[in-house]
Parts: sequence; C-alpha cells; structure tokens
Amino acid sequence: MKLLRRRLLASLPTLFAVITITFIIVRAAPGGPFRDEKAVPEAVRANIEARYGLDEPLAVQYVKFWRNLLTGSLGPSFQHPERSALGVLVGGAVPSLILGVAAALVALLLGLGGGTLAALRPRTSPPVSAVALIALAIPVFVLGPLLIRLFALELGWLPAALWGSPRHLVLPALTLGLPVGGALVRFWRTVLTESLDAPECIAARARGLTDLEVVRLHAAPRSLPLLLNYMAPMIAALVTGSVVVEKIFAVPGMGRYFVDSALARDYPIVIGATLIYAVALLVVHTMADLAHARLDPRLHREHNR
Amino acid sequence: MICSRPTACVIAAILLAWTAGCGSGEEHTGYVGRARPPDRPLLRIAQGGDPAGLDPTRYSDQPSWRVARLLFEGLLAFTSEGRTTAGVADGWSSNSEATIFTFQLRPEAQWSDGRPVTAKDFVFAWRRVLDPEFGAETAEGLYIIKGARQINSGKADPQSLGVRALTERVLEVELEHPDPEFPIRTALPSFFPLPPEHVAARYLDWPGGLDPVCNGPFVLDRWLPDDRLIVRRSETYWNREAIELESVVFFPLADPNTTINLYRAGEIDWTTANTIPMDQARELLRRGAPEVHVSSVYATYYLELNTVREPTNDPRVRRALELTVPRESIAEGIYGTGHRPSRVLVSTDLPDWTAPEVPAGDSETARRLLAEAGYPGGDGLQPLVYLYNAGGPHGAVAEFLQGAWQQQLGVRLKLIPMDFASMEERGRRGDFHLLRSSWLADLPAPVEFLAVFQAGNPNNLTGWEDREYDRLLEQARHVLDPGERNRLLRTAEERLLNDAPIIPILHYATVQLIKPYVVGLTPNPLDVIGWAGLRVNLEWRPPR
Amino acid sequence: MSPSGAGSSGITPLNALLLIIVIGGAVAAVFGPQLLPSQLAGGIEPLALPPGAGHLLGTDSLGRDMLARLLEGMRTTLFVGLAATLLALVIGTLYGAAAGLAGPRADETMMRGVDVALALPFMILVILLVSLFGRSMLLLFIALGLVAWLPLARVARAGVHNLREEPYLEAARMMGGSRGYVLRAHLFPQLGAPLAVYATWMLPVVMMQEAFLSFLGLGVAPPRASWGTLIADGVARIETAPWILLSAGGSLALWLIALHLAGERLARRLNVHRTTGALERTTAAGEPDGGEATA
Amino acid sequence: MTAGMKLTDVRVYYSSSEPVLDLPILEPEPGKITVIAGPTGSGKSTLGHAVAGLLPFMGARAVGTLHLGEHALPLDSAKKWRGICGKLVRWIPQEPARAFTATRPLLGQMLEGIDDDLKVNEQLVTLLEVAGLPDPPELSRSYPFEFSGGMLQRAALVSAFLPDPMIVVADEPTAHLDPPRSLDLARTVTRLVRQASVTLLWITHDLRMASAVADHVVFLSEGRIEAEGEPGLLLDPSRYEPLPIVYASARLAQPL
Repeated sequence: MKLLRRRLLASLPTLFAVITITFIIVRAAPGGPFRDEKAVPEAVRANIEARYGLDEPLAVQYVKFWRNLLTGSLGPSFQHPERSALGVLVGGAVPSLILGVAAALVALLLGLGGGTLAALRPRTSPPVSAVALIALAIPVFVLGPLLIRLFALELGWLPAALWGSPRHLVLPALTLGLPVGGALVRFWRTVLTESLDAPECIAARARGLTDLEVVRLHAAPRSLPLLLNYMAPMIAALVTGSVVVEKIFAVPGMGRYFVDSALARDYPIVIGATLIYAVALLVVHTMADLAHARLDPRLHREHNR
Repeated sequence: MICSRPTACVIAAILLAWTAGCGSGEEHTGYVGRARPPDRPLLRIAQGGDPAGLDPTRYSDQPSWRVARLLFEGLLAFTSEGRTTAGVADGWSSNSEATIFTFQLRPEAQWSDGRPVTAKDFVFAWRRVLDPEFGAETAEGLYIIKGARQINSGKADPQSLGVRALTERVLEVELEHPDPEFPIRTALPSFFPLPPEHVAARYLDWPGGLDPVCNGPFVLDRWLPDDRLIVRRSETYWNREAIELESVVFFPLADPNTTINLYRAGEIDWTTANTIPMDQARELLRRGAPEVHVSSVYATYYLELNTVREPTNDPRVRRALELTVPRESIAEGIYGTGHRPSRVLVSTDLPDWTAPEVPAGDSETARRLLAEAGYPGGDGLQPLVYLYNAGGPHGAVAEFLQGAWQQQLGVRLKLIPMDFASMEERGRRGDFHLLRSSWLADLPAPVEFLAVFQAGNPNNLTGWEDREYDRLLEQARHVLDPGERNRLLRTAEERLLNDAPIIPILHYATVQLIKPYVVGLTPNPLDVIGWAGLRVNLEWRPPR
Repeated sequence: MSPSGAGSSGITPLNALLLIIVIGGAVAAVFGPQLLPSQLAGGIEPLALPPGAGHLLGTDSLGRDMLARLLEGMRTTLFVGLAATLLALVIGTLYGAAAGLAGPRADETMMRGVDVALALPFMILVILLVSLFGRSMLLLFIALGLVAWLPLARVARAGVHNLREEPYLEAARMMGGSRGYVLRAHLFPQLGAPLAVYATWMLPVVMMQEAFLSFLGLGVAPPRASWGTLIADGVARIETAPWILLSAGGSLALWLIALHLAGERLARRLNVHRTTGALERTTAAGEPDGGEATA
Repeated sequence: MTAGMKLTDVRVYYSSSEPVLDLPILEPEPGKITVIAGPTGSGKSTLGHAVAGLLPFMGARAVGTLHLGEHALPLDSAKKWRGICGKLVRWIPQEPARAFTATRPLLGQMLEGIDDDLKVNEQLVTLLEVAGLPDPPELSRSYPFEFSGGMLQRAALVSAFLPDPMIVVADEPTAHLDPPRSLDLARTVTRLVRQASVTLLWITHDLRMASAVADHVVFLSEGRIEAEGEPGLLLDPSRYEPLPIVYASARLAQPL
C-alpha cells in the first residue's frame, strides 16, 4: 500500500536522528563503561577498551556502529559481555510488549468504557471523573506499592511481583494502565460529549437508535480520528511508565534496565533500547494512520483511485 | 454534582485500606510474612541483580561470584562460616619463603562432562585471565603470580607465567613476593579452573549463552535473564553426597521493597546482603525478629579528601573535619543495622587485628585546628565540593554532614550527587574537595585495605602519597610472621590516619532475612556460602 | 451543555474551594519556606518522627520537619513545572504561529517535523539526559519543557488557522500592518485563552514527570527537595514512616485534582474545546479530520 | 396512516428560568401539513425537538406531554419514547445533509432503527423514485460524501417517511438552500406527504415557502402561539396586528 510505503520512508530520517542523537548523548556523557567500585590498573583498562574498540576515535566507532547495525548486530552488551546486546534487548522486549499491550487494554477498556458512560449519563460523570482524576493524580510508583500492599500482601489474591503466568500480569498491567485509563476517560468523555451534540448524532437519535447504537454507529466513528491521534501520546506514556513498573514488579522487560544501562554506560544497550522505543512509537503512529485511512472511506477511496 | 464528595470518599477508602494493613499480624507471630517451606529441597535467593555472566574468572560483581561459587570450585573452597577448606586441592605446601606453592589435586574431582579436573585446567584458566586480548577486569587479582603483570601488559609471553602443571594432579605456583596466605586467594572465583577443550572453542565469550561445563556442586539448569537463574545438583561433583539441595533459584530484584514483599509472600527464602529496605530491616531488628541476621563485613565507608587543592591540602583542615563527623548518628540513625562508627580504615573485625590509636580531640580541638589553618569559624572558606554517587543512603549522609559541619565548624558543603561513572571521572580529574568512597576486602587481610593508598593505586583519588607508608607496606609483604607483619601494617595505618587524606566513617554490616526452615546458612563477613550441609527442613511448621 | 454544567461557571462553593487549593498551595509554596527552616541544622538526630505536637506532619528520615520540607518541595516542583510550561508555551506558540502564518508548503513541512518529533521517545531521552549529565534544576526544566512544547505548537497553529479566516485580520493586513504587528495586536491576544487553558492541562503532566524522574533518582539534587523526591522518599519508607508518603503524595494528588478541575472550568468559561484545534492533525493523506460530509 | 396528535401543557427551559417554549395546547390536523413559523428564537425548533422526542438529548428541562393515538409521552423521558421515536415519529434536521456520518454507507444509515425489511423495501423503491434518488444497491455502496448536498437532503427526507410514520417533523429543511432548490424540495415533500398520508410539521421562517406548502399555519413568537390559521394569513398583514413585525423580521432573514 502506497501510504504504508510513504510512512516507512518518512520514518527513516526519524530513526537516523534517534540513533545519532542517542549516540552523541551517551558518548558525550562523562565516564565510561567497565568502571566498577574498584578501579583497575591502567593495563587492565587498556585491554578492555581495546577489546571493545573503545580506544578508537569516536567517528570511527560511529561508522563501525552503523556497519554493525546494518548487519543486524549491536555488539555485545557491556554489562553482560557473554550476551549480544540485541539478544538482551529482544529478550526484554517480549515481556515489555506483553505488559504494554495488557496495560493498553486496561487503559482502553476503562477509558472508553468510563468515558462513554460519563458522556451518555451526565449523572455518572462526577463520580467517574473523580475516579479518573485520582488515577491520574497518583504516580505509578505510588499506585504500584499500594496495589501490592492490598491485593498481594493483605488479601493474598495475586503475586506481589515476578513474571511467568497471567496472574503475574494483573497487578503490573493495572498499575501501568490505570493512570493512562484515567486520562483517557477524561479525554473520551469530552470528545464523545461533543460528538453526541453533532447533527448526525441528533439525527440518529431521532431515528430511534439507542444510546449505545448512537455511540457505536455515529459518535464513535466521528471521534475516531481524535482517538487515533491520542494513541501515540498514550503509548508514549505507557512506555515511560513501564520503566518504573517493571522495576517494582520485577518484570524481566527492557524498561527495567534502561536507567541502569545508562548509568553503567552500556552504550549498545542504551542506543538499542532507544531505537526499539522509537520503532515501537513509529509503528503505533503508522498503525494509527493506516487504521484511519482504512476506517475513513474518504481517504481509502482516494488512495485506490 | 460536586466532584469533591466522591473524590473524598475514594481517597478515604484507599487510605483506609492502606492504614488498615499497617503492622498486620506479624508482631504476634514473630515471623516476617508467610513461613512455609517449599514442597521440595529448593532454596530461593534474592540478589540485587543478574550475574554479569557465567564465566567465573571474568567478572567481579557479587551476583556473578555467588553463582560462580555454585557452579565452579577452586583449589580451596569456603565453609559456610567463611573459613577456607579443601576444594579441588586436597593438599598444599610451600617453600620456606612462601614464594612457591605446590597443590595436589584430588583424583575424584571432575567436570560435569565426566573428565577429571587437572592441573592444566588451572594453568589454562589463569593464562586466559591475564591474556591482554581477553581483557578481563579481574586480571589484577592474579598479579601476585610471577610474571603476571608483564603478561597482562602485553610485554611478556603468556607461557612465562609462574604456573606449571608438574603432573596431571600437581600444580606449582611461583609468586612475585612472599605471601603465606596465598592458598586462601585461590578460593576467589578469578582463580577458578576452566575446561580448556570447551573454552578454547569460544575463547573470548565462553560460555556465550550455552550451559557451561563446570566442576562445582551445581550445574546450570536454565537462565532466564532478568527473571531467574536456576541451578540443579551436580551428578559429578566430588562431594555430591554432602549436597542436600536439589536446586537453587536466584531472583534478580532491583527494588528492595519488591524483595521484602516477595519474602513476606513466601516466595523467597533468603534475601542476600542488603537487598531489603534499610528502614524495615531496622524495624525488624528492633522487634527482635529471629529471621533477621546481621553480620559484619570487611568493608569501610570513608570520604576521600583532595590533598592537592585548597583548603583540604592543609592537614589541619582535614583533621578538623575528621574530628567533627557525627559518626554515631550516621551509623545508627541513617544506617543502623549493625553498622559501627569508626575512625580507622582497616575493618576492626579482621581476625588477629588491633586497630591503631587515632589522635583524640573534640569539636573544640577541631575549631582550633581550623582557626590555625587560617579559617576561624569557617571564615574565608568557600563551600567545599562534596561528590557522591546518588542512590542508597549516600545522599542522607551527605546532607547530614552538611548540617553538622555547618553548625560545628562553620564549614559549608556544596553537595553534588552524580552517577558512579561521572563521579569517578571527576574524582580522577581532582575536581572536588570531598568524595564519598568505600572499600570492600575480598580477603580477611589488613593489606587489602591499606594497599589502596600505596603509590600508583588507581583507587586512591586523594593525591596523597607517602614514601614511608609505601615502604612499610612493601616490607610487611616480605614478613612471614603474622604478628610482625601486623605491627608494620598498623604503623602504616597510623601514618595514614594522622595525615587524614581520608575520613573513615563506619564499618559496614550486612543484614539478611533467612526463613526459619533454612538450616546451615550462616551469614559471614566474606559473604560466602558453604553448600555442603545446607538444607531446607521440609517438615518445618511454625510452632503453635 | 448539560443542564447541570450550565450554572457552574460562576462562583460556586466548589469553584471557590478549587481556587483556594490551587492558589493557596502556590502561595504556601512561595512564602512557606521563608517561615519554616527546611534545611538540616546540626544536633538533630536522623529519625523519622510521626506527626505530633512539635511537628505537625512529623519529620522526614533525617529528622527534618515534614511540613517545612513539603513547602520547599512544592516550591521546587512548582518552579520547575511553571518554568518548563512557560518554556513550552514560548517555543510552542512561536513555532506553531510561524507554521500557521507561513505558506502551505512550509506549514506542512513544519508540522510534519512536529509529527516526527512526537514519534521520538522523548521521555526516554530525558531520562537519558538527566541520568548522564547529572541532576540540576536547570537541566530538568529545560528537558521537560522541550518535551512539552510539541502539542502546544499544534494548538497555536490551529488557533492561527482559525483566526486567519477572520475578516478583521485581513483588514489589518490590508491596512498595511506588518506581519509582526498583526501577530502582536491580534493573534497573540486571541491565542491567550486556549493557551492558558492548555497550560493548566500541561502543568500537571510536567509535574508528574518531575515526580517520575525523582523516583528514578533523577530529580533535583539534595539538600533541595521536590514534591517528587519527597514522594519517592515516602514510597521507600512506606512501611515504617507512612506519614511521609501520606503528606507528600496526598498533597500532590489534591493539588493536581484541584488544578485539573480548575482548568476544566476555565476551559468551559473561555469556551475552549479540548478537541478542536488542540489535537487536530493533518492525516497522512493530508485531509483535515472531521471535515464536511458534502463532496 | 393518520391518527390524532396533541401537545399539552408544554414548558421547556434551558439555562434561564424563562421558558423558551410555553404551549398550553397544540393539535395539528392529522394527515395535513402544518407549518410552524416564527422568527429566530421563537422556540419553533424546540417545538420540533419536543414532538420528535429529542428534548432529553438537548440538555433541556421540560414538562408536558405528547398524546399520540393511545400513547401519552412525557417530553422529558427518553425511556417512554422507545418504540415511538424513529417509528411513529420521524424528524428531518435543519441541515439534512449533515444527518449522516461520513464514514458509513448511506443506505444503512437511512434505514437505521427500522426492522421491518420486506415492507420497507417496497416502499423504499417507490420513495426513492419520487425523490429522484439512485436505487438501493447503489446507495448501499456509496458513502455520503459521494453525493451532492441536495441529494443528501432528499435522502434524509426519504428516510423520514420510512416505514410508515404517523408524524414527520421537518426542521427548516430548506434553510440552507437557494430558492429554486427550496421549491424543488418542497414539491418533493408535498408529494411524499400525499403518498404516505402522514401528519407533517414543517418548521420554517420562510413565509413564502410556508404559504406555498401549508394546509395550516401556527405562528410562534417568544415561545408562545401568536396566531394560527389559514396559509393566507401569512401573506396578509392587515388581518392580524403583530404580523407585520414578524413578517418584517422574516424578510430581513431571507430577502425574497
């Protein structure tokens, strides 16, 4: 599809920029990798730097980095030298993706459900908004411990942390999804309320459609472009939140060691992780655009012609 | 319609749910959370992170060492009390100068592929650690072996290393200088043997994601990075009869609150050194919970002072600062899980070691010294730049010192939290007045601490150098009598503390939680585990 | 336009309460630290005390009065938040207005640039920047501001686009007003309302981001406190000193909720719709969203 | 199908305490076209909403009842209207062209809320013919944006006469059209009314149009009935006192 190709082409400069900016930022940072609490003699450090090519001029390293990248390699991770950085990242990306999707579902379910309810039944709007506001105003790193305290330690219904089964997914997904869901409630309520006042929705009412039919057939399609636009910041919020949530719940994802890798100057991991985040966000953007094009026949037909 | 009423209700409900939970039941049972053994002989361990890798000789982080000691065994091994015992070697001897050591390897020691462990395996592993091309960060640990430093600098042939396999089962080691304690060193993972025929194939990155062939009490079952690492009992370990645990699971948990939550939920049996929140550990200690174990550790928290830059180049300023550190408040108030305030560098827990006298004085003395240096009441002093690596209680210590020195001496501090790499770089440039530091000894020997301030040691950022100090240390290395050696070292430490390029603050301690059904696990200063005899009492139930 | 919402733009008790919380919090943050010393004096034991007679909100883990710490933390966070929001407003407005006034081609390019930038994992870069280059308030608010201006550029551009249709602008231009004059005299005053509303939406976001960075250990450097560092401290001591989290987290939540609601009312009053303009984006095919149904 | 309809004791309020509509009683003649005329703000659109059962969705407070055959429908309840709204009563909005969502095929939207497929099908073909619109298969493939405004307006009209409503309310359907098109539309409507024999309430401020189509005229001003009577009433200023003023305002709104 032409649109897809165009989006992909357009995203290449973005990726190039992300990689280059990240490369510059991490390499401009003071200090280097392989510095432990105990300093090692000069000879030992020289050996390490030679081994990882860190003794070469920065420009050469940059070129080599690109050459590696184009052959699908990021080199070894500095913190885990026996493993390739790409392997580390892919291993971490899978749980992160699962958690992210689960949290997005939580957010969408609560956000769209709550928003629709509040828009259709103005009387429910204050309590729904109140809950949404609270979800918004509690930082994830406070919400997480509170949920653990209640559901894992007091009630014993769910595991306090760790990974491996659907039950382990519940609390982290809630922690990550609730604040985003809260924001979505408020957004969707506003959007839908405006849409419901639109002429086509009033007309649909007059045709005798029920509340939900009006939303499903008219108000929601009308609001869809706005919702799709909202997805990108939403996903960005999830990605950022996962950095903390994965740590609190010991999820073996990539958000968890992003900060640690930066502190340890694990260059391949930091650049690779940033790259993966950028790709993920671009994919969401592109998917949103494609979905929009598909769902809106005006764009759809234009492209087929 | 007003939003604030339901809002208030929900907030109240959340707070209620939360406060209702505070201090639940634990006070009565005496146990920390759920105390119920697993259904099979299994030990679940929380540590702060994943091992860097599985090659025992290559890394120096505590998680790597802990795993390495499960999978591999050196010439000597440790008991659970932290004493050395026979490992792969069942006998050793040295010449009278303690410069040449001969180890006899036990015939029943074998690799997990069934091949016996031979002297050649050690020679291979040690040469590899020192190989410049391999670039191991642990190489310095082997510098005591003759020729090691030259080889590691690429100036000598690896074959020239002072290690020889006299026969399959006899290993001879020649040292740079006498060290009667050398056999203890061989219990450190950087001295462990490797199976050459497997390692040679992936020389730089062994085991590179594969299950390593190993010679320790356990073999790798599976490693799910960032999730868990599982080992199971080895079928080939020479002392396998003494190993009672079927498997051991390591959980890498970065967040101390997560660790204690999982311990409370009964999913962790042992939280290794300092992996739980300090405030909760303190609270549990106060309550006298029997699951809390405090152990000293051969480590010291100290500040490095810049002896090159004004005004800390003046020993009187340094002594004034040293005299007014509120050590008790820091050790007990900020730390407070067995940490002991201290004015000396070498851990006072070391066996057969007596700390030197440190010049006495109070805050009056300190003010006088400061005035003599030309800064009465802190007049004329710019704020001193204090670098520390953010994280843990280092910020709290810095803030506390800031308040104390301001009040007692009129000395102001400019606190600069940094990440470790940046701090090290800035420290190396000498762009600071005070810098937070600490030292952990791998072996119970005073020289492990004192060598840091010998000329040329990269860990000394103070710029302080003293010929006499270096001479005393060098002399002590050649003395075989322990009493005489310690006397020389004590004199050296006294010189160091008198000149005060550093301000020792406290000796560390570790705090760990061990479930009541775990038998034979004794926290010790070297933070090592003796796996023989360690078991989980599956029948254990809380007494009524 | 619900019946219940119709009357709520006046001074109702709730609105008054919201104003008191929002403004009172800000005033307390600005003037409170002068009245209560929040820094450590010597001779205090590092001990977290529960709320009591001497300390209304208890003390923090180093024995400092929690109320004083809280007021100072609020000041820091509000300063960082406002500075970042202001920075975002300035950059966003100028960029957006420039795009809106430029020709269609430049406009398209400039907004595509915003799209691209929005696709960058910006918060991740902020984490990276702060963790690599140390913790300073300046870096913090610049980094946060640089993230926040992007959506504002869209608001500003949409505003300009709407205004461009207005006849009086055309008239002003016909009468020989320079582009700068037109901007100053007509556009910026008109953009004031939506941007003010947007600022009230942005401030909480920026403040949450500050808190987030603090939890990662990337917030302001001690001895300075911020709302975020206090909450992070409270979370770490949630079991042994819950009052730290209660007062820091509770006050932040209360203030943010009040700000949200106040912003909502302001929006209603100024008749700014969240969905119009703000989130409008030219789609991939270049069609404006939700256009006329007629062909 | 013709049956009696009657509005009683209607008062509708928006934000202010003054009712925007205050009708003790209104009873249009069944099977005829009743024009509701009046200047902007006279409450005539609100009257349309009231009859169409839309008041609950407009954020209004309302009292009053619509009597429809044996049904008595309170104006402030959406629930009681279920099965009436869209079935017995249908409504044509001010801008019929905007009555449809752009992203779904037109025919589906025209038939929304109608379940009686077979009967409708027959009727639909006839009505589409009368209105000069394409056949159903074509309509089911096409999206609203592919039609002209006039066609969409007629589509909205057709939809309003399906399947067999008692009452159709047309809220200024010609407001956005030029005079020739208005007449065109008016003719279509008249034809549809005769075809389906429904009661039509035609809300407009275009007096000339009103006089052309009306069987009966109700004149609203400030929410109250000012005058009522024959269509001729509209064009004869001498017969009723306040009319010239209203007429003048109507003139201003749409110069003929």
